[in-house]
Amino acid sequence: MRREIPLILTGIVGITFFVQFFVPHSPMRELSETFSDWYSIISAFAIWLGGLNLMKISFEKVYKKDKDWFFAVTTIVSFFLILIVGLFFSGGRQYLEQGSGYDWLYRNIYSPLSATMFALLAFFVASASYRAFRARNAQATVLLLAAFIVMAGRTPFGDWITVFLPEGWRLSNLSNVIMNYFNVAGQRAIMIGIALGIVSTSLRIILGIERSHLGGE
Amino acid sequence: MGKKVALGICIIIILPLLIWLVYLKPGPSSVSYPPYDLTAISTPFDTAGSVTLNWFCLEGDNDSAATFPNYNILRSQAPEGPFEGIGSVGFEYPRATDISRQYRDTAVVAGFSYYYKISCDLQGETIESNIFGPISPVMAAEAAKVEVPVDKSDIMVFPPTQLRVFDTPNDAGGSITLEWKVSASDAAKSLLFNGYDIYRSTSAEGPFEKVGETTGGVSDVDRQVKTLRDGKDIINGQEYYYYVAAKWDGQEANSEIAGPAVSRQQWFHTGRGVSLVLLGILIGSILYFINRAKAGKELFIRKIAGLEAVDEAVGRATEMGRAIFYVPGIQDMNNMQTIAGLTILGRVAKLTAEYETKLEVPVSRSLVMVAAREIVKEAYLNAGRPDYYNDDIVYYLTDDQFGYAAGVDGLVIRKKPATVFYQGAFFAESLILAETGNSIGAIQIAGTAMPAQLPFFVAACDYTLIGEELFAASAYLSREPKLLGSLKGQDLGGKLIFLSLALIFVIIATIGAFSQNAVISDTIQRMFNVN
Amino acid sequence: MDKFWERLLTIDRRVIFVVIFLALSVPIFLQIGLPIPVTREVQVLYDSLEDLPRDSKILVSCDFDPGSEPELQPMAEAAFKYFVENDLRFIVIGLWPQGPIQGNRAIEDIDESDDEYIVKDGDTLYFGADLVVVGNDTAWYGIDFINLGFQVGQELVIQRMGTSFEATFPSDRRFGRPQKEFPIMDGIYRLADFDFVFNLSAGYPGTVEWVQFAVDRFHVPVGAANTAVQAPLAYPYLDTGQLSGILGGMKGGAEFEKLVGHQARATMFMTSQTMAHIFVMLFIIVGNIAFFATMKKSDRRGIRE
Amino acid sequence: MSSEFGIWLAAFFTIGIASFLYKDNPLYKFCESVFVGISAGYWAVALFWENLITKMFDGLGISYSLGLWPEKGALQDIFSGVWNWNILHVLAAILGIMMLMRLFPKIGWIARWPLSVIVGSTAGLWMITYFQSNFLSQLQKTVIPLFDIGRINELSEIGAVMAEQGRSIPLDNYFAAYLGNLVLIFGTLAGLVYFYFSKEHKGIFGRTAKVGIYFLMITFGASFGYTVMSRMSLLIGRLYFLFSTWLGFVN
Repeated sequence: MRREIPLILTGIVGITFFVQFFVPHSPMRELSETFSDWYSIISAFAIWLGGLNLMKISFEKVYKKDKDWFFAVTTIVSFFLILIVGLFFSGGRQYLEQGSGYDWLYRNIYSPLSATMFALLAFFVASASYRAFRARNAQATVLLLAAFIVMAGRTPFGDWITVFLPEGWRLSNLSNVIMNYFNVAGQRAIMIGIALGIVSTSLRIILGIERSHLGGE
Repeated sequence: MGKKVALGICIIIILPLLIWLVYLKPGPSSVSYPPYDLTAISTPFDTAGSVTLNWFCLEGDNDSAATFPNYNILRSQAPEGPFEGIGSVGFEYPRATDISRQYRDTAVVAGFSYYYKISCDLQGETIESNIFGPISPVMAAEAAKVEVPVDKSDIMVFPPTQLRVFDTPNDAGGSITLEWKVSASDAAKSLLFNGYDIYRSTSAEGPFEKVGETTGGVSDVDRQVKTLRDGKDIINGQEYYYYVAAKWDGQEANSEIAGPAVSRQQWFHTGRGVSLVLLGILIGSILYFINRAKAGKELFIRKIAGLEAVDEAVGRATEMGRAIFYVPGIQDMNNMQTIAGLTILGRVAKLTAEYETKLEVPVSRSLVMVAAREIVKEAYLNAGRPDYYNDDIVYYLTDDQFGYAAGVDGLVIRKKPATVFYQGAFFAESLILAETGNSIGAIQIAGTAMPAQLPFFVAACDYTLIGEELFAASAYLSREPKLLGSLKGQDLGGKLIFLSLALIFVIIATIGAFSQNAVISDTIQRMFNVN
Repeated sequence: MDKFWERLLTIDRRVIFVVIFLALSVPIFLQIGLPIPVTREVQVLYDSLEDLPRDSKILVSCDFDPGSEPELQPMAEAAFKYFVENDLRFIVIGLWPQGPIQGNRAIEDIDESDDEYIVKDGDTLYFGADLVVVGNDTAWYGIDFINLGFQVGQELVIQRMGTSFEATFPSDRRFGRPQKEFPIMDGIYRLADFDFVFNLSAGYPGTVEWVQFAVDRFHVPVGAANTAVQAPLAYPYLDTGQLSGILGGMKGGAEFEKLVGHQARATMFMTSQTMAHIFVMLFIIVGNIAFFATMKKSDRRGIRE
Repeated sequence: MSSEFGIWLAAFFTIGIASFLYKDNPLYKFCESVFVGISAGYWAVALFWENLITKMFDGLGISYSLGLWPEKGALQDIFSGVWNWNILHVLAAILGIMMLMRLFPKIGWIARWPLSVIVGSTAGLWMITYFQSNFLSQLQKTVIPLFDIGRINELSEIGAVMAEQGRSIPLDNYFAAYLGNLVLIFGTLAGLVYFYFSKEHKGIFGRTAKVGIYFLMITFGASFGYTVMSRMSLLIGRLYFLFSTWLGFVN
């Protein structure tokens, strides 16, 4: 029960999607449509699970008077704030509409928080540039040089410092060449590797050779 | 042995591919592109009655318009002739840049039927068009309200021609594909052109009902063809007839009725044969090598530079008397990278146990903590130092991305480890971690398959296992048959095939290019088309 | 001298934070017009859009969140302006839950009517939200554009659209009505019925998935607007023709704004962006000089092949 | 300076998060905990309306029965004797609820059932799509002639046009014609050789792998540059919000 049914389910669903690709005839199409819908619905529950789990952990923190229990309270409050506003006070199905409470929370709380969180990375990139990125060997040197050409070439700065070169032969053109040829060649090698890796992992999962996703036991 | 197998596989795949090539069917390119594609209509709004002809210009007309000979217009009252010349037009009519040419025949009598064709003497060769007819001019009830402009294509609508309808290939039924040569009014990019209406019926006599509409423009520039898939309530097995109407400023011009077409389901997607063959080989070789590995056969894997450095790095920490930090990424146990990272942790833990060096593993997922403890414990046991192990080696910080980064940051600064490992799935926190490790002068060995983070690790760490090297390292260390076999299968069934096919076909394509033979490279490209 | 380099190396990183803050802030106040040469990948996207006949239907998939707003929002706005001006119809969806709301915001921001009442056909009054005005052109909700919201399921959503669009996105977001009540949805039964897909992507699911499913399985051309992090990974798809153009990061956005003739935020930020790059390069150079100047003394075994 | 409360709130949260740069502090922790709560709630609401309502309630026909939705669903169809695949959504809902059982450690194992559907779908789909898009398509554009004859022939035409404007042919065009294909073919193959683990890196093979690693380094360099570009843009966006939308210094 604990292992066999999940393995069989994985196999059936995986093989359906595989066969459906080569066989358009029914019932392959209907089956794959149904499984797609299932996927959507189950993922929705999975994400709800994430939210509920967060609440569970936060309540435990408050209950145990963990040292950061106050912040657990703010998490709980903000979760329920947007949940209640979004479900009951934002016009139902039209909850995304401009002017709804949900939209207001999105604009003024969620959006700045999420955007600033990512903006912090700019500072970390700057400090890592200064303190960590070293031309420690030939490979790293090539990497940094390519990065320089791209960074300079993608802004007018690159053309200013190579103004002595004829037009069309400056850094911006060099960065085009790097992006469109060298970068493509390297990315392609990586992509092919990833593709093969995914094929073999998927194959192992479908055939039940790989079971790590089912957890231990 | 490996070489022979590989060679065998190569031959096995190339043969069916070549056979495939022979049977390669062209796509649903049913509409030919004869010269001219002549159409004629009774001129709208002409109270005197006249016929307007439209045809697509010949190759070379647009390019070398000035030296291009005139088109001769021939007319007859019977399809078999005799045809007599009634006039000629040059490249500039109605506009030199158009892809079609027009002629208005005013010397006609309303009610009579006429047949037309076009001919042109191009470099000593006479190229004739199809014969169009019968067409009888009708006297319009009222003249156009607006002044008739010079551009004749702007006052009338030409019908779409050569409509073909057929079952959409390689689908699960429920759709019929229509293909037609675009109306001349559309081809002239007239601003008043309003697209096409699609009419359908279950019998050739009608009644026809409108089932859809589409914009102007072509789907295939070379053939001047528009393609549309009608998928509105089509029943498999039922016969359908269609016509297409071109809409232009309130007027409509209908194509001829085409059909019947019957929608059917197909059992095999013929465009995906090459995929099936190549994928089959890959799958076959992966399974083959997994079985071989299970049977205990030794599978060779090359040295991986990053792994060699592990011993050295542990040794250095021992010399300096400082700790080793091991960071397994911020993903959970369901991520292959985390699993690969933990395999490497096993190796590191074994070494630290042997050298009696302090090891610390801060993690960000509780499941990873459990798994990591297991692995470290086992490694200490195998090294014969179970006494040295305690659960505090592996500890949980927090699930939160930046929270975890800040936590590791603080630990690294306080404890100043001699060596830091980053093995697993990393995101934006990678550079924060690598920077801190660098600032205390630790040797850093990273490994991840996250493409966006690899550059930062390469620039900031001493060694980096790049992408697949991480998985290869884990297979190498764990000696697990499923991992080893997959790695081997990918190498021989995937990369080697890619390499050899690429080498062979690049040579063929180059020969094709230098011999100016477009068919060769075209065929190669079509062979690997993704459908 | 060595002391100097050592001091430089061990500088508090908050100093660097302040420097980068200033380097990026000051140019915001200076409005310098910088030359923006258009790269091939952006031109390809623009040309593919130009080739679309009037009334073509474009599926706009907003797969990003506020975290990538500074890069992708200007592209969304420029694209929507272009669509309205060129009589192209667009259907907004999202594979990220934040996407449709970002789409709404872009539409709202390009609207010049300020939600005032508009007089049309002599006497009819319309409220601004249903009508978007850009210059002399207008677009109506439900006829020229629509927002169908978000659907969970990553690439499976695209796969599902391939066989039935209506089953995947059954209702609209402004009125909460079945999508087939809106004229814009006429003739859209499956993904292949769209003339173009414009994908604004910040990660997974995003451009890679659109290429794999929409292009390779259902043969709809896809143009991508990517964050700069994503862009290099998408270039191989451009070379193979699987992608009809890439807008990469703010630079790509600025080029696109230039092509469609609405120079807005992305163009404006290019000065700051240039400064940022100059400073990052300076940091790397100075950091490396300091590192190698002090290296001989330390026990740091830095150089290795 | 903005007079809107919302903008001030947004500015407060912006600065709160940014205070992390000085050091980890309670204000940051507060903002972060709000972020965690809000974003989890955001997803929950979006999924409720977009997924639960449309797929389950509308799709099954429950909304129709309640008069909340104009279209019939699977239940109505089934009762009138027409097969509707959507009825199977009920099974999906059961699987979904099994997913939630993870919250209770004792019966948490049942969550493997829905998980296996998720994993199976991705495995089946990815196996093919990655092979097609990342292997076959890339192979297709790697088997190209060593030189782009068409582009080489074009060069003189471009040259003539450029000469009229008093400019020289750009590097891009030269490169595309003479070296582009070579770089694409050789770079890809060399990169693959580096990732080939079944043979020792010696001799020609080893040297090719060496070239391959440098191709990868250039690729990483490009990625590096673009990532820096991306991160900086995000900060610029935030600064613009502070200086323009909030403080009104710039318009």
